[in-house]
Amino acid sequence: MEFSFSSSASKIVHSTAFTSLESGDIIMLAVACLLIYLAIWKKFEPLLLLPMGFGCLLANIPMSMMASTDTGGLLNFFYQGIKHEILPPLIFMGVGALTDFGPLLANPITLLLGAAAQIGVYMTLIGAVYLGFNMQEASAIGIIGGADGPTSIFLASKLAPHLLAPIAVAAYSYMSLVPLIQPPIMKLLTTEEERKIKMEQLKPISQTVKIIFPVAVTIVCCLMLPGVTPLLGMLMLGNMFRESGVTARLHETAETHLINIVTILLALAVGSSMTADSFLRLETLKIIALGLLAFSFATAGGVIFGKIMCKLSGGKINPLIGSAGVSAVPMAARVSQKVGADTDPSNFLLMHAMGPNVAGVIGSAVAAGVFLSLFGDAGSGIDTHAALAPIIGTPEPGMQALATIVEAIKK
Amino acid sequence: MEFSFSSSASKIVHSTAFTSLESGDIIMLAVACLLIYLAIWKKFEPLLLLPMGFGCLLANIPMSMMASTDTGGLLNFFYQGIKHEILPPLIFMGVGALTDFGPLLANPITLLLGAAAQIGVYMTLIGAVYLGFNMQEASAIGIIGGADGPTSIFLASKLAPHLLAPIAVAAYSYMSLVPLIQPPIMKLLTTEEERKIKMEQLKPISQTVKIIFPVAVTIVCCLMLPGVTPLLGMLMLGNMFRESGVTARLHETAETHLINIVTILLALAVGSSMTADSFLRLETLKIIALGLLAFSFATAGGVIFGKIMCKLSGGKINPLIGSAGVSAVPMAARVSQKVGADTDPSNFLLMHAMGPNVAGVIGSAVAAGVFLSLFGDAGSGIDTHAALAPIIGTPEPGMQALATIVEAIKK
Amino acid sequence: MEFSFSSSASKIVHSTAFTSLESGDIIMLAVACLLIYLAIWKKFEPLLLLPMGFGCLLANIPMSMMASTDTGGLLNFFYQGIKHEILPPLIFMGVGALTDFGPLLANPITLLLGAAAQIGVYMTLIGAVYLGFNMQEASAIGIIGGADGPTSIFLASKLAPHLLAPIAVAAYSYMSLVPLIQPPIMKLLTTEEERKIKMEQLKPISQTVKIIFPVAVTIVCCLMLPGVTPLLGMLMLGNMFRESGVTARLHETAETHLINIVTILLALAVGSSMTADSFLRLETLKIIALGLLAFSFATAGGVIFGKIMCKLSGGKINPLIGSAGVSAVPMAARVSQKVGADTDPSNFLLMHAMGPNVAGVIGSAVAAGVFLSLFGDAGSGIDTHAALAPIIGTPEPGMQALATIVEAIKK
Amino acid sequence: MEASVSAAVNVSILAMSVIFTVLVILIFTIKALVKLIPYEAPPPARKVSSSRPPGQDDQVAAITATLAAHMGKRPDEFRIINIQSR
Amino acid sequence: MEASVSAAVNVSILAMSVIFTVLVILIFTIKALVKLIPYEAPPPARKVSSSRPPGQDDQVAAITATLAAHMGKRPDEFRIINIQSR
Amino acid sequence: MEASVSAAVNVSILAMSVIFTVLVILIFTIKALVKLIPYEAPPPARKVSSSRPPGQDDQVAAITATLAAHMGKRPDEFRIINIQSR
Ligand code: NA
Ligand code: NA
Ligand code: NA
Repeated sequence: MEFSFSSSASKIVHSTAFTSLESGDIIMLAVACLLIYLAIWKKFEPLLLLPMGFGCLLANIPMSMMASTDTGGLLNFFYQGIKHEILPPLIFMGVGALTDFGPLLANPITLLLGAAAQIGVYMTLIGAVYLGFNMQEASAIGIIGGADGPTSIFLASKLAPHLLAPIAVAAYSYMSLVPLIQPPIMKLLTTEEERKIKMEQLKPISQTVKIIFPVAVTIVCCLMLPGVTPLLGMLMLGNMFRESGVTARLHETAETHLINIVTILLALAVGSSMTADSFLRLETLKIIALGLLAFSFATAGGVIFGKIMCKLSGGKINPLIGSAGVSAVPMAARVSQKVGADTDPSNFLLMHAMGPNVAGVIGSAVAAGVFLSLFGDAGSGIDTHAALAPIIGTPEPGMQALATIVEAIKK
Repeated sequence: MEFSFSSSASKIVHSTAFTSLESGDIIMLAVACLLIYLAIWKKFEPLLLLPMGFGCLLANIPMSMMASTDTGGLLNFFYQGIKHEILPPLIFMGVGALTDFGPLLANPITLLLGAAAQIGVYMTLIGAVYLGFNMQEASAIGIIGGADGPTSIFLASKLAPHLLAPIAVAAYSYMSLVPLIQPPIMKLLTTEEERKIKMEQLKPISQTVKIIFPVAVTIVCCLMLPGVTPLLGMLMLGNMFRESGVTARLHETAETHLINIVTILLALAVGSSMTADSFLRLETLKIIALGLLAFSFATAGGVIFGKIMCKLSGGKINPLIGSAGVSAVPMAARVSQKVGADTDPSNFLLMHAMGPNVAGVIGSAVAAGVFLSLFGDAGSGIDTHAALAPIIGTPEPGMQALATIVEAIKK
Repeated sequence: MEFSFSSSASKIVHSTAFTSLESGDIIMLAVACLLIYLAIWKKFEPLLLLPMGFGCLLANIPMSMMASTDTGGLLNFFYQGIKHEILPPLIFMGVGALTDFGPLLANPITLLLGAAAQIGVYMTLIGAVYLGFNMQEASAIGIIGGADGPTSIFLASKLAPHLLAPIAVAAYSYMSLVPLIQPPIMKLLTTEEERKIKMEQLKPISQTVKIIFPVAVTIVCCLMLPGVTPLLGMLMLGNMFRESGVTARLHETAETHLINIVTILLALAVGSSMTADSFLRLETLKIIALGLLAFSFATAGGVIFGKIMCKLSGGKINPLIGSAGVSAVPMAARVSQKVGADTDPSNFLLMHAMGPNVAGVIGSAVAAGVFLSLFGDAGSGIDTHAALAPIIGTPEPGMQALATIVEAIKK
Repeated sequence: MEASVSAAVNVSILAMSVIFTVLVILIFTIKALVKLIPYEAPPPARKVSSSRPPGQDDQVAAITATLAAHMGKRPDEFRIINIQSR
Repeated sequence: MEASVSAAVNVSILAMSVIFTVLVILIFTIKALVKLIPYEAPPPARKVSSSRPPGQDDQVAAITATLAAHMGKRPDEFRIINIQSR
Repeated sequence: MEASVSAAVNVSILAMSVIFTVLVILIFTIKALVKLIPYEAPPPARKVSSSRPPGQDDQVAAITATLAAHMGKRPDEFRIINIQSR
């Protein structure tokens, strides 16, 4: 090798990213900065959007080998955790460790509000199919209306991995916008009398019930929808750590450092999939529009079902808690509280809204399970080899060499 | 693809786990609930049995892809950490960080009690061979008597991976039963006079000795039994973090969040190997019976050797501390204390029993090392490829295709 | 299999490490003890040298399968994290979370001191080439002068993996010796008047600037030197977690348990590469000598450039802060403070020296980026397969079998 | 296009039915649980989500002891209720 | 040998130039940033790098309350400035 | 069967011998160590297993300072011995 001054200088100049910087990269760098801006100054789900935006920034520096598709690159390694559906269930374990299902247990009927809010998922599914997405893609887009980041990422990586980036961005962005999107819809669909309804205090729940609940959910829901077991089972395991009272160590780790580590890896990996190729397409705009539709319909679905339950219960249920059924814990519950308090400052709906709020998490997971039953291939184990191929390489070169020999023998 | 209402409905019905739920699965779900019950309400090693039971629950939901053998499934990924013997050494690092070898250093002769308690391992080995297990299997079963979860899992995954599930369950269950199993045996084998013996206060130990000790153990034991280096070496590294006084950060992480994370992964993975196929067999019952035998003989071995040492020392050693030689830190030491105090409330044996107690950890590791020297194949590196095959797939399909071509050429 | 007493005994004796203990192993065990001694009693970067020394200890017990080259062994798994350049960037994320770039932002001109100190890198590069190393090796050796462990490990694993062990040892050892190496050089090159210069108080910096800074560094530096993105980008991400004010959870994890876990894995893996084969060679001595050269020249370069800046600024800059440009945060800054206070006890240089100190981290990363631009192959993705081959095995055995068939057909 | 939209509508109706079915079963499970195991006054010592309670005890003890020692009062004359560490 | 040493010298000169170029660009970037966004009195509540502030608040509150309760003074008569937890 | 049981007995005797051998060597190693490096009054500042000692120091300082400030006594008139954080 020669290292003359001029040849070296030319090598350095050619190895700068400027030489291969394209307009798409520049736009994506701007998108990354926008995400970081929204995370920090607008407080849009900063724990996810900040590292996601930074991952996008790194991935779009040409020749940095940081895109999720750059085999052997750092973020490609983290991305395997999404591709193989390892990271979202671990996040859900932490979410379970952080979640108190008490209000739901005190008022189990609110599970129906968590079900009703899933209507947003299906309105979006229909819209997505209408806009030309196939059924798998439409399912992954629809689940944005479930307002659960890990569920969306889990389903997208399984049914439509090429749409992961816009789906994740839409899911987390709209989740942050819940306080803006929901109130007008809630006010439009309810009367002032309804909003003023005060609910009875929740009855206390035995600790034993709280401990048995995660096992019961796992058995009931996962037996019916086995595809969602990684997600729902780990959610319930985390909750078990919390409620059992005998695993304080594991509970503390699951809800702090473990979920934090996994969040960093997951968000960087999602960000690294936001390359110009995969993100700057018409589909992204469609997905972002459909995501807004999904959230609006989910809110409306929850509120309308809340009105029905209000009627049926003889006015005991304030329909405002229905909007919390979208999940987005605990923001959506706070929105219910705030809209209620706007009408009557002495009305405290927060704890009542926590029931449908955590029900929404279960509801979306169940919705994801239905999609997996319909469109997921049961023998997904077979996919693993292909999925790992980018890391471990394929045996093809050797194969081809041998094939050449075989050819030679033929002659 | 068609998505008519009836075909979709039929698809969903067929994808529920009910369609392939067999009686074995139901029994295993009940076993899982039993483990969870024992963990929470009977406080049987809850940090391990709770996630282990939950892993068993998830693994036995048909079509959930959560069994350790489901390639590409979530718990299959965690299971690789057992198969490749990564997780047990990391747990042992945390155990080392949590262990104070001071009492052992103050009274090194108690190491012999940790050796004597290993007799349980060998009585069980002989029993297991008598019941028809081969030597490798019998070794893995015998080590249950060592009363060390990670050591049992490490050895089982190396010598008899198909028996991992019952061995792990037996090891942790009996460890929890130490306060029930040991006292009658201890009282049977000792006289009241012996139980009343008060021991001299332990002499203080220089911090320098505490720092050098882990290095000395590593060099002495691992040179003689190199197979046990991953386990014993990491135990000693963790202890080094603790005693060195210059690595407080690493010590804190090793004894808290790192061991917690690894415990979650390990216990889930062990639980996921408890499928009907591997667990509902006659062998499991034999192993559970042999495990009880192992613990009882280990306790007896320790106490009897304690009596010998009592004689030889002219009555300075209370034989009750011998039972602590089974390890099961710190429970077995507390049992010694309690049985001693039952006879004479002014007799404090706890710190004296901590010596044989931690000696038992080293003793079992050494016993495992002997088994590895005898039955482990030195060239275990070769196994790695086969072991990873379930994740990365085998090149066979392509191979076979080529072989077909070759066949074709032949003709 | 026979298990007669004598054959078993002979098997055990032959499986002890003594049978294959060679003089090289013994020397390496002594080296390991030396590193542990330096870590604990001399406080040489104990967080790294203690586990590194312990890793070396484990790796050099024959037949323990703990060397970095023992496929399927525990430390070989950790070593993959170095080989694939995953661990150093994660450490750098933690470093970023721990670093306050405020003093640098208050006095950005001190970045030049961080640049000037890199002269040590290049004097060493020239020296290394003169001693017969090739350009890639010389680059990896030279970066020792950058006084950044993770950067050295990152570059060595990329350009000269066979020299990783001595380079890592030299980097961390000399970093610890900064308080011994630097002061005589600093005093030699400065006059008493210069050392007495008092610097103006640093002006405060807007939090917004602190937040934008990591993004700016990433875009500016990584676009020019894309090879260094994993390192510099992750450093800046960690700093973003710190400064953004909205990701306190991630910041806490990154700067405590995550960096601690990664440090344990990294240091053990580096230690496991210190085998007799790779370490007991003339090159190691050369590297250790060159490392000392590197640190001395880096110090001198910083101080001399400090003198120039002192002149140009009309005596406003104390040249002693130049030596802090080697990085080794925060030790080198403390040395500047101490040497300054030795001359005039009322002179407080610490905060002023923190500017060049953190600039040195960026400077070394940039220097590494230049080397990667010159000598790193852009298509390093292709290497991944070869790199993973030791774990996953090669398909060659099957291939060869088939080739044999092909041979047979030929005839 | 129209065919696929109608398929989507079919899927949606079906899926919403499944979701309601599953969650209704869950509601009845919960109701049964709550009925079978009614709430009783909880064991006062069980504070589930508290992290590192031993440290807390030690801290309370240390502060109490210091105050007591310094002011010449008996420790049981006053009480530190809670130092919540998270 | 000599050829490679001269190559090394070439590489060194070049690399130092690149380093200075990159860092000078960075200096100007920083100067521009600092000029564009001047320092203002910071929002007093934002303590960026403090870990677990809630715990701290609780501890301060608990200690304050204990002292106040014990000595019969109002809590706002004295103040615990800081319990730095790391 | 019988052959394998007798093999198991052989293995057991052998293994117990090895275990005792190894541990006896370890005992003598420890005894030598303890004899070579006798116990001395430990350096009082070195509290090995305490996690985050700086935090502790700060906490002790803060509590001490508060007490002192509030009661108008000098901080060195009293001493907080220990706040064990684990
Ligand atoms: Na939801
Ligand atoms: Na034991
Ligand atoms: Na540097």
